[in-house]
Amino acid sequence: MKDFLWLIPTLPFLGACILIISGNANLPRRAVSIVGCGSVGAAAILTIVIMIDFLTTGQIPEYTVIVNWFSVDNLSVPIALHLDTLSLVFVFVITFVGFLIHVYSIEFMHHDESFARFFAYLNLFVSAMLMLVLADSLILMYLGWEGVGLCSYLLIGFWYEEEKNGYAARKAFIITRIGDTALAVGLFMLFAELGTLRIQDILTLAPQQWATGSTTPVTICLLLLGGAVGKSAQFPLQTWLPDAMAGPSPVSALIHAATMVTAGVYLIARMNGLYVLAPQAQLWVGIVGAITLLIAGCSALTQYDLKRVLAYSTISQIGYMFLALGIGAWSSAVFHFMIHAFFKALLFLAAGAVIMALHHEHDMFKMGGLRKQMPAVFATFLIGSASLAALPLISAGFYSKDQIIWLSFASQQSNIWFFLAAVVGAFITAIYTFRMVFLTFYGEAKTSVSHMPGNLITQPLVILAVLALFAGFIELPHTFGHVTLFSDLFSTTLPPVTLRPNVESHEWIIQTSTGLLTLVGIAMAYYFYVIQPKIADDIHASTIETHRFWYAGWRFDSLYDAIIVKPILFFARVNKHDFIDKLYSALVELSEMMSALFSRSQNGILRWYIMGIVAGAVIIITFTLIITP
Amino acid sequence: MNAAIADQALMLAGILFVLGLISVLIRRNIIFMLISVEIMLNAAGLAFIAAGARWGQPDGQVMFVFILTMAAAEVSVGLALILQIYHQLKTLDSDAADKMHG
Amino acid sequence: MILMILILVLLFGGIAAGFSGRMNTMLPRWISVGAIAINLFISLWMAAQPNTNSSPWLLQLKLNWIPSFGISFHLALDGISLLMIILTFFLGIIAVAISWNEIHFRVGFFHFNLLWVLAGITGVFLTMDLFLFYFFWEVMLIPMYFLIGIWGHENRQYAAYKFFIFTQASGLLMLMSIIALYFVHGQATDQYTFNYFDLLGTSMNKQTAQWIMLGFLAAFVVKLPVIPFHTWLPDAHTEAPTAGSLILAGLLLKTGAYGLIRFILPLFPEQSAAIAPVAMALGVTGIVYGAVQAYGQTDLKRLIAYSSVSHMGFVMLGVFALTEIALQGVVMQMITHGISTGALFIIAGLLYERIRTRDVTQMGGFWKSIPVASVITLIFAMASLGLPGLGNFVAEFLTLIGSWSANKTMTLIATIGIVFATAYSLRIMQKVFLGKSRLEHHQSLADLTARERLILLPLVIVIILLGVHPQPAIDLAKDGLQKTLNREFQAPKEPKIINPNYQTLTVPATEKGVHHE
Amino acid sequence: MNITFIIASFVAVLATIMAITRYNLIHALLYLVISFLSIAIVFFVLGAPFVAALEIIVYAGAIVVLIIFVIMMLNLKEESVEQERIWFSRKVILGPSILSIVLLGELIYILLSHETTALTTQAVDAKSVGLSLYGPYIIGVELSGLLLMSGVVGAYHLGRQKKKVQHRFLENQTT
Repeated sequence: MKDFLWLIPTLPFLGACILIISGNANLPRRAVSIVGCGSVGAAAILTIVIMIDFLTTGQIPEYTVIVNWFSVDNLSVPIALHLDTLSLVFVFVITFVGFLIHVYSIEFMHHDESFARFFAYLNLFVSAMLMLVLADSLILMYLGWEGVGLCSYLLIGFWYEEEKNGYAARKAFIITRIGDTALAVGLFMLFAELGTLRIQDILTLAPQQWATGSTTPVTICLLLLGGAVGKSAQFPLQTWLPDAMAGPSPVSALIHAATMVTAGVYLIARMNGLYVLAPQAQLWVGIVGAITLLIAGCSALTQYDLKRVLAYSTISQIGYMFLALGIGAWSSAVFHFMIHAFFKALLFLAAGAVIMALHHEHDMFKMGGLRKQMPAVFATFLIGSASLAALPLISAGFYSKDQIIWLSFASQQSNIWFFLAAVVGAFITAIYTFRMVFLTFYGEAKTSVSHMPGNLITQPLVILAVLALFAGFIELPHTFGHVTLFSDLFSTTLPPVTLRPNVESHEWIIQTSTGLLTLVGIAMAYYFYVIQPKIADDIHASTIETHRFWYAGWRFDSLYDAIIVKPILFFARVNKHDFIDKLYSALVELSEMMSALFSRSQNGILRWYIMGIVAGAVIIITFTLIITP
Repeated sequence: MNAAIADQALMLAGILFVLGLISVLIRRNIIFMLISVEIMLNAAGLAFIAAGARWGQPDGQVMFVFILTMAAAEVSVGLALILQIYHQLKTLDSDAADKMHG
Repeated sequence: MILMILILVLLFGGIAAGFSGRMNTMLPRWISVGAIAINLFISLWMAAQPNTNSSPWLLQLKLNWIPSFGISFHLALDGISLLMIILTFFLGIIAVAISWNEIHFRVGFFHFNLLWVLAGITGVFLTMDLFLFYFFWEVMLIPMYFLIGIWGHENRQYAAYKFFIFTQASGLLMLMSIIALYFVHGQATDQYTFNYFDLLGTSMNKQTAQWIMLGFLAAFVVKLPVIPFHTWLPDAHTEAPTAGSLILAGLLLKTGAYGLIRFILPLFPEQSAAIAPVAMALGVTGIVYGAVQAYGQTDLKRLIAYSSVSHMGFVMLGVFALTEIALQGVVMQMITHGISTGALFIIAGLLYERIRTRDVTQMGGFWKSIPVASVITLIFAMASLGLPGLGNFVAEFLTLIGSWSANKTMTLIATIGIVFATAYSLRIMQKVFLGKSRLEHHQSLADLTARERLILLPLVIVIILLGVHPQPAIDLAKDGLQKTLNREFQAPKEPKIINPNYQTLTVPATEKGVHHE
Repeated sequence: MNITFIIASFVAVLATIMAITRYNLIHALLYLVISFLSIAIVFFVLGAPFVAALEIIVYAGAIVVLIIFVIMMLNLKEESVEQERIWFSRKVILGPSILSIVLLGELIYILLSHETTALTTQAVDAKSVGLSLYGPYIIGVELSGLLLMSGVVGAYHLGRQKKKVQHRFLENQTT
């Protein structure tokens, strides 16, 4: 099947091309939907075929060289794809979830006049994302990396007539670009040190070249981490993601929850061989994850906008993945990525359905009571929330997150702070998730429902809900079933986690206690927002400052604005007319001044000229006298 | 007759020249300026004569003749110019003729 | 002979266009298109020929001009020149096409100037005699002065004057250096010649070489332009008519870059290595400063002009990195910047034709009215910020990765400069195409006409093609660059038929003072 | 020292000072004549009688008379004397005088700083002057003739009263 590998990214790309080129021809919506969804669907089917092929035969296409992109001197960049189990998981999520979201979009975007444009962008995105995860060389990956950035920009600013959407899009692009700069510099360094940018070559060459913990791999890994941090909206570059919610909900689901933002996770997981050589850098991955999951969780607690809660929760969950990567729990990170893609896409899509039903109302405090009015959406949303909050035993999210929490306790590379962060994070997650559920679906109805979602919306929701419930069972902990179907996939591609000695016995204690903590969190949310809403108000009133601080995302925006954006803008505005030009203008003015000065001596008065002659004579004679005594 | 006279005559030439020069510089009337130029030319001639006498050569006097010729020509042209200026500007003020200022 | 024809076609085409302008306003346009198209065809045909000989020189022509001073009419073509002249003719046709409706008066003279500028540029890219080089350098300057000064926007006189003085002053410094080199070489070898190949490897003391190089450098960095000599560029670009901006940005700036590669590096290898840190620092400053300046502008053409300053910083960085990868990046940058910035200028010109303003604060929300133009602008804005898949990425990436080994700090700053590039590129999109439509109710904005699409489409195709398959261009430039770096630049052997398909005409040098190879 | 020389010098200097300080042109010219006459005496003392005669004839005679004619042609009135008085202010005199006197000082310094060997001045008679003029200086004489000729032509051309005084470029502005 490997001969068809190249079709997977190409099909959506062709779809995008068709839609762009026929952009003016006003294709009927049906045709657009067929092209848009069909291309991604075909890619998804191909993926599943390859997956089945792999699962049955255990064989996987290594890579296929398609064409030479460019080669100069010793730098040679082929356009080549590489598929292993890691990329396979990503490809599966991208194509499959992508397909579901495409289907959902048909109905969601039905009334939008730029229907074709939307699908063109979406297809382009899927193609670029597939390129990112399938790329054999880091430059090709960079192509996908920037390509998804472009699509993210275009889709956040999709409703461009609203000026602030454009600004949000631009912010997203620029901030991720800052991360990309670090990534690019990392590539330069890798090339300078190893002379190749082929991922597999790097992974084989690196251990031969460098000793563990030497400066070069650490620097490179930190630079790559910079790229990952930008793309995955981690601390300190997390500020763009909440604003990115300006895009349509399917976009948030696909790009800003399921796929693109996890590109950083992919990058680090892909370069695992390097990070193994650079434990210090890996520690930083964990630190970034831990900090992010806490600050984003706190911010999520205070949001009013339904989609912003989800955005912060996405940041927080990706923080978990980073934490997992940081402690060497590679496969757990990927596992959590997959499960997260399912439930977060589900949540965004369901939220989109809610928002659409309520005339684009985003404020949760103006919703309520939707439980009865939109039962299907409620059910799926609840399942997604349960998974997000890691409701013990029955939700997929429990299994993936629990694994991370357990390993943050047990892993050799972890420490107590990581563990605490993970546990506290889990507790916060439970609270804000169910705060959201209760505010939206319980209580009295505050806004009337105008539009009931149709089949094309509910069916993807149901499929995702099923996955969000049951996908977790492919990987069960030792204490409960002990299934390792998922982590077995990575036996060759990702290094296993090393546990501290004699910790296995604690596993059930930790699982039980975090499970309980989650339940307590849910109960608290129920108490505050359903039974005694006054208490929530009181807490809100008494901690108004903290609330505002968290609400504004820990004021990172203001900070960056003040220390980076404002000075540069100030300089650009003040210097609009270019001070260097002033130097030349000064030169011109000087000559003009001299000219004016000398022309004043040319005053037309005869006697003045004679005076000049006399003065000249005096001066010359004086000089002569002085020189020749 | 001795050498001292030649030196003193040169000094006299210098004094007369400077007097003429001062006059050129301080008078605004063009005719006065012309007269002053004559004084200066004359002083120059005197210097030549003194030098000629000093060395006992005729060249000094030859030069004086040339200067004389030049002075005559200059005066005639100069006076014609003065007439024109007076007709054009209705004044003899040399400062009025400053059309060439920069 | 073919090389001579390339120049003569343009010169005579220019004269014909100039005279025919009295009869008919359409005639000069067709004559120009015809003349350039012939050249484009010839140059593409040359590019399609395989290079069978070992020397990087594909073609050459040498005629005596003023033998008593060692001046010859010496043209030669290698891969770099070939790429440059293809770019010249390609953008030349587009420049004529874009002026089709824009230029209303003195049409004949306009096309005369246009073709003569192109002839000068072609000459600069081809000539291998320093005196002739200076001659062509001036030939391209004066018609450009007229192009800006006569058909420009409101402040054209000032801009034309500024452009002329900057380039002329620096050009004179170069002339001084050329003459100094002539004499230094003459005194050392008793062979007074302006021939490039003879002057290569002239032995001179360090101090002299340093000063002579600075003279050359002056002309090239002003043309490029490198900060702090860039201030003529925003004015000239802004005030020039669209075709003028296109040729300025697309071609004239490239002559500076070309000069750096062709003259500075081979003639003064030690000195250029010595000056490299300073030059790279200037380049990097230009990248960041130009980008920040671009962000602060409200005049669309000025914004694009500053982006040129920023992009040309990469050229400076790459040239003085002195690695093959970086130099390849520079060559790519020359081509892709010509296309992408040229296209942005065209779009600015088209917008100006429609709404009579270049002020971005008066624009906004045009996407709805002119979607095709918007998409095309988007593509070129993305090219400008270095999106992979478009030509500029290859250029910038090669430049940076090649410069990394030469100077890490500089490369790091240059890479950060790309973030600023993102900011100003997106600003174009934001201010012009996104947001609420700022058109008045009675105003309407027509989308691109068929002619305009025909102009922009080739540019789009080429920029994408260069992004996904740059290898042909890289291969063409490869030989010349390698030779430049390895200092084994040698004159093409003669008299020998270099390519069986076309003959090289060489007049044997008989007079004294003309050097025999 | 020759008494004649000294007296003549004094008269010359005094007369010149008087000439250049007069407000009335005619008075000034009369003093100028005195100055020329005394210089003629100096020439005589220096042993150049021919030149002394020329000085009287050409300078004191022809040139001064020419100037007087012009003054008469201009028909200057009383107010021109007033005008001179106004123009002749101390402020105007001071700067140029200082400058010129510095020049004079330098000249005299140069004269005095050179020790002259005692050489008697000799009388040079008109014959030797004539021989020089028409011998080695013949070119000079011819050029002088040319100069005088051009002086005559120039004076005629410039002195002629033209019908139109304006330059042709200025015509459009007035008419």
